[in-house]
Amino acid sequence: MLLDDMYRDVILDHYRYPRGRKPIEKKDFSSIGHNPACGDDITIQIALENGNISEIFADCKGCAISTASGSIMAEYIKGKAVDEVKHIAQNVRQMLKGEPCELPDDMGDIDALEGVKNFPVRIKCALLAWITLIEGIGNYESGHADEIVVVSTEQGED
Amino acid sequence: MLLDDMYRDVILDHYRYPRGRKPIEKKDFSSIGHNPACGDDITIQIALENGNISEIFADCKGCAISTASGSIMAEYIKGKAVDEVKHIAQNVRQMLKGEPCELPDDMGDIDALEGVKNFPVRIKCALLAWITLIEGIGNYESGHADEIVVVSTEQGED
Amino acid sequence: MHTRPEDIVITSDNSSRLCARTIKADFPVLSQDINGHKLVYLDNAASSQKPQSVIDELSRFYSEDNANIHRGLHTLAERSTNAYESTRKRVAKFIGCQNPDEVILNSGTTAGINLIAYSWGEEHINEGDEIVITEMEHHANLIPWVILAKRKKAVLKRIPITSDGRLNLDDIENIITDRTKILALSHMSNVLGTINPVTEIAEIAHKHGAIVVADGAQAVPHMPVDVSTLGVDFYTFSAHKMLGPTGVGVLWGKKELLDKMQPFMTGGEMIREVHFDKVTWAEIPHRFEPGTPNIAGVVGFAAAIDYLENIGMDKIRQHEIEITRYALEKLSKIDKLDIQGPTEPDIRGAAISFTDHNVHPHDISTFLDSKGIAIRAGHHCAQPLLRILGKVATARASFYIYNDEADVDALVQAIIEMKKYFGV
Amino acid sequence: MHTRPEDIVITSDNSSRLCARTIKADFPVLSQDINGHKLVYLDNAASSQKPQSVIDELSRFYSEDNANIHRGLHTLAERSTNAYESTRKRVAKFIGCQNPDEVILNSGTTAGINLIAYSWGEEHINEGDEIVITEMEHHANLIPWVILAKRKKAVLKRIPITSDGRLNLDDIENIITDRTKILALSHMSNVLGTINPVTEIAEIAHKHGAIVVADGAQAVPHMPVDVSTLGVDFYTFSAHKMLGPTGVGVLWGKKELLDKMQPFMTGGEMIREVHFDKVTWAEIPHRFEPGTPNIAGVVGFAAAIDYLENIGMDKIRQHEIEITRYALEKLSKIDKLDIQGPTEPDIRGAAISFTDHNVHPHDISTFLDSKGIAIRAGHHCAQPLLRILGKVATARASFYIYNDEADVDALVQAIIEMKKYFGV
Ligand SMILES: Cc1ncc(COP(=O)(O)O)c(C=O)c1O
Ligand SMILES: Cc1ncc(COP(=O)(O)O)c(C=O)c1O
Repeated sequence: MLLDDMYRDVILDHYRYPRGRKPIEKKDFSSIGHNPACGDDITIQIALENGNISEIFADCKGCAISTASGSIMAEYIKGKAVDEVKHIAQNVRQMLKGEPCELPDDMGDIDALEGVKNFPVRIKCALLAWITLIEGIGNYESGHADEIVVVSTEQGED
Repeated sequence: MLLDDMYRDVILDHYRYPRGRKPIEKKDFSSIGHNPACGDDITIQIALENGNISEIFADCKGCAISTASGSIMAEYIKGKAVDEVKHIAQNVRQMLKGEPCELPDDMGDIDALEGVKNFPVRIKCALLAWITLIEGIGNYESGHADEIVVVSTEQGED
Repeated sequence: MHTRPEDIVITSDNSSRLCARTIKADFPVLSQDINGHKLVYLDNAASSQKPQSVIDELSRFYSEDNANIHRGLHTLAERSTNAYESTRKRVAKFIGCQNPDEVILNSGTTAGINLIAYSWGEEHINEGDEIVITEMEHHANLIPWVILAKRKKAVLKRIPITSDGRLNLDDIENIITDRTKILALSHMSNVLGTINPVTEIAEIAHKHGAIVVADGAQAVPHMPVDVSTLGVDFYTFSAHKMLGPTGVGVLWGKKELLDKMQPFMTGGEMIREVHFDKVTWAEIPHRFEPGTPNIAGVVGFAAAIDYLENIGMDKIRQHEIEITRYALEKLSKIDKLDIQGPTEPDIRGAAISFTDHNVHPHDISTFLDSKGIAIRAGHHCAQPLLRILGKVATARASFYIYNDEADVDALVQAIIEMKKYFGV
Repeated sequence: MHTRPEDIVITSDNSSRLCARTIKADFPVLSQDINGHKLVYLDNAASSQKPQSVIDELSRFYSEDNANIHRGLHTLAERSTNAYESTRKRVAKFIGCQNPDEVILNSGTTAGINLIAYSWGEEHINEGDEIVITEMEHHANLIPWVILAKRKKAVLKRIPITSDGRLNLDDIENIITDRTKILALSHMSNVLGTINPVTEIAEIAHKHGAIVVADGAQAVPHMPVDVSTLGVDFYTFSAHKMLGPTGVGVLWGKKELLDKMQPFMTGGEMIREVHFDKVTWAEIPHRFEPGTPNIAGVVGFAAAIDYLENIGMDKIRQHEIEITRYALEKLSKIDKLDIQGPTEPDIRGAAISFTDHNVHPHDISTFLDSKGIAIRAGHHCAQPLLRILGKVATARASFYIYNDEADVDALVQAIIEMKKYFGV
């Protein structure tokens, strides 16, 4: 087992210094994710400007992997168009689940999450932030932006 | 396994030509025994004269062992005092269950039942007639002679 | 792996036949003498024997991978979980089920039927509803329904049997009605051997909006079963009757139904979130698998399925048709011996119940055992059926992949000697 | 038999100590390397490993005696039945029970508690009645009562815990009242290690006419348990946590209570007489053992009890007190590490939950696994307790007979390295 393959330097750096932890003033939508098996929790708040993500708050309470995954997500999606972000999030999910996926050349730190695939029991941890984001965007798009979405990695993501 | 040790000639003889099958005119008490695990059934009817068993009808529907056991019983107890018979029946029960017992020197064909002890799963078969007799006498003694007693070798005799 | 492909050879004369003798060599229990005779094991409907590969897999698991499953993050826990979950997929494939989540692993057929009776039954059965069973059910697929009917003041109706032990469907349209909520029937009878036309009857039940529960305890071990085409809603069977370990069973159910069902037994591993005043359940199949399951047994079960699939279920069925034909032919020639169930091997399995006009089944069994032949005698957990047959007990010889014509010959020979022995 | 008496040697310096190293050699799984390190198995509260003697007994049974039990008249059926029933007697003796009929063999602790909740609970719990549990229950001894209370509109009350993880009995006379019908509590907590004063609390419950159900899943494997003096009415445990096979459990209950209880699951082997409209039940224990049980597992369980008794439960308890003392001492010296449960080894078992101020339990577990150390991380099927402790998860190291001080040292060393690795 290559521990360092999962806990890459990039991951540990995000874990120690998580991005996106500064509360934001106004939010356009938010969602809350929860993984009952681990007890991990994430709260995401997002502000938009012209269809782009202008500000993001991503507060993850959990293990190194879920924390780093939330931090990588916060860093990566800031400034990007909601449509694009949705597409990417869906593909990250597929990547983590070992399904076919298309990811942009410039993946930022996302590719550091790939090592998690070798630790099947930890994939859920990495998934949480991205699923919560997908659910949040979905709800925003269908006009339920102010509802809090509780997603669970147990539900269909097992 | 010594098959012949259980199916002794005496046993097979009683099985082929069971005694006590002639219906009796008047009965002083009767009882019916049933072994649900095997489906074996026995009906006993007894007529008394001066405290002695004057006539007995013992109709056993079952395997060779239960049939022979009923036949041996019918033959042996005829003419004996009820008290004595009760005592003997109790001791046959103990003998079959491998418990300490005292049996008369003159056991008639009863000792042929001893081989059954080596076939634990068949002990129930040999027991049925004797338990049914004990129950019948017990009920007669307590004044319930005309009630039909249904005993079961499953009940506490397992 | 003990079962090498070449172990399962085909005889030269007929490529569809198994070589029972070669198969026998894979089952250590069969190599022993009983009462001075080579063991002839004909009690397969009660429980089958296990090939070395299954025994070895149990030892291997306990010696290399053993740990509790799920939630464990260490290597052994991960290996155990993977082995357990991969058996689920293996079972799903074996019975033609596309979605392994529909496969609930439990302790046996009995547990599966009780689960349906409690969980589905409790919610859907009301006073006056009808539950339809057949006259040939094993107690496992009978008593849970008797109890449910009583608890709910529902009506228990039954499909009668013909004199040759098939279901009598003449009156079926009066038996299954719009009030029928459940039809529960065995796929193959453990007493009569009869293979019931499950698909045909299920269609009638579905037309009336009932659900259909099939007891596959005797069918899955002996013939190809495909739940995707069988037309039932729930299907149950036991590993121990199909070369697998004891204490393992399967309940297959349609996802649409399972998804809506409340759990039956509760405890660890089947929950999402637990509070003192409120519990939410995990998704299927976990919702129905509380507590630590029979992990090693489940893992060993996969080796049993491997063994069966290596031979091929079609071939097994063919083998049993042949041996049943041979046995029925030979047994029917014995004087004063009555045989129960259908006489045509293609509508029945290899469990053959018989009675002698004079010798009681228990004496038959004891005598045969003295010749090393293991059969079962009794009511076979089907008292109501035996009452209908007018018997308190029958003797039953039931055959499997390792039995051959020589075993039938030994049985027939011993029965003839037995008649002489008891001389009645 | 693999366990020779000389395997269980005593060290020269202290005759009350086990030689864990010699014992280790009896457990094949422990001789392997995990991720390049010798396996240190500290997940015993989840499931124990199995000695060679248990593995061999399973193989032997399947290779020599395997058949379905009860009602069988042939040699293998008789051998199986005897082996199965003699385990029942073995278990009875092991827990100080005089009458083996009070021992119900089932699939595990979870099955036992559900049986009581359904069978006894269904009949005796009414609206407004009270069911008392504790805050430290495993989901297995919690959810069945939550559900029962909900179904019956009964009130679920709980005994709180102190800050060091013991039961707080200050208010007990207000918690257990004349309305209390059931008190259900764990004998030993799987999270805190706490050994609860079962006898003392049971006495209070009995005074109020309640029955007492104790969950012995963590106690029986680790200390002498005598149900004849413990003062409870029902007691449950699992074989897999005490060197035995998976899929086997025990429910002990007082005959007076069991005799009057209706069966829970129904099917074969638990009946006296079956009609389509009426069923009468077999005597205990068979009434509560429907269908084909985990025969081989039960037989293997006897070998596990032999192994434990060869060592002696008193000695095992003593060994675990020593190792717990050592582990608590060493772990408590580690900076920023919180340990749950009582600090005195004599009122607790060897399951030690801990959390690091910075590293999440899942990361602790993954890291330790990379050093060959198997611990568990998560909510340990005790979510309500963890919520009370203010944790979403803990790491848990749990020790058994084959663990020694060297294993503690390895754990401590690895935790120190872990802190460096995550550098938070
Ligand atoms: C205290 C306690 N109770 C009950 C259980 C449930 O046991 P099982 O999963 O064997 O049914 C466990 C183990 O997981 C336990 O630790
Ligand atoms: C037709 C049928 N149904 C159900 C069962 C019960 O199976 P188990 O005892 O494995 O639960 C059996 C076997 O005994 C059977 O033959």
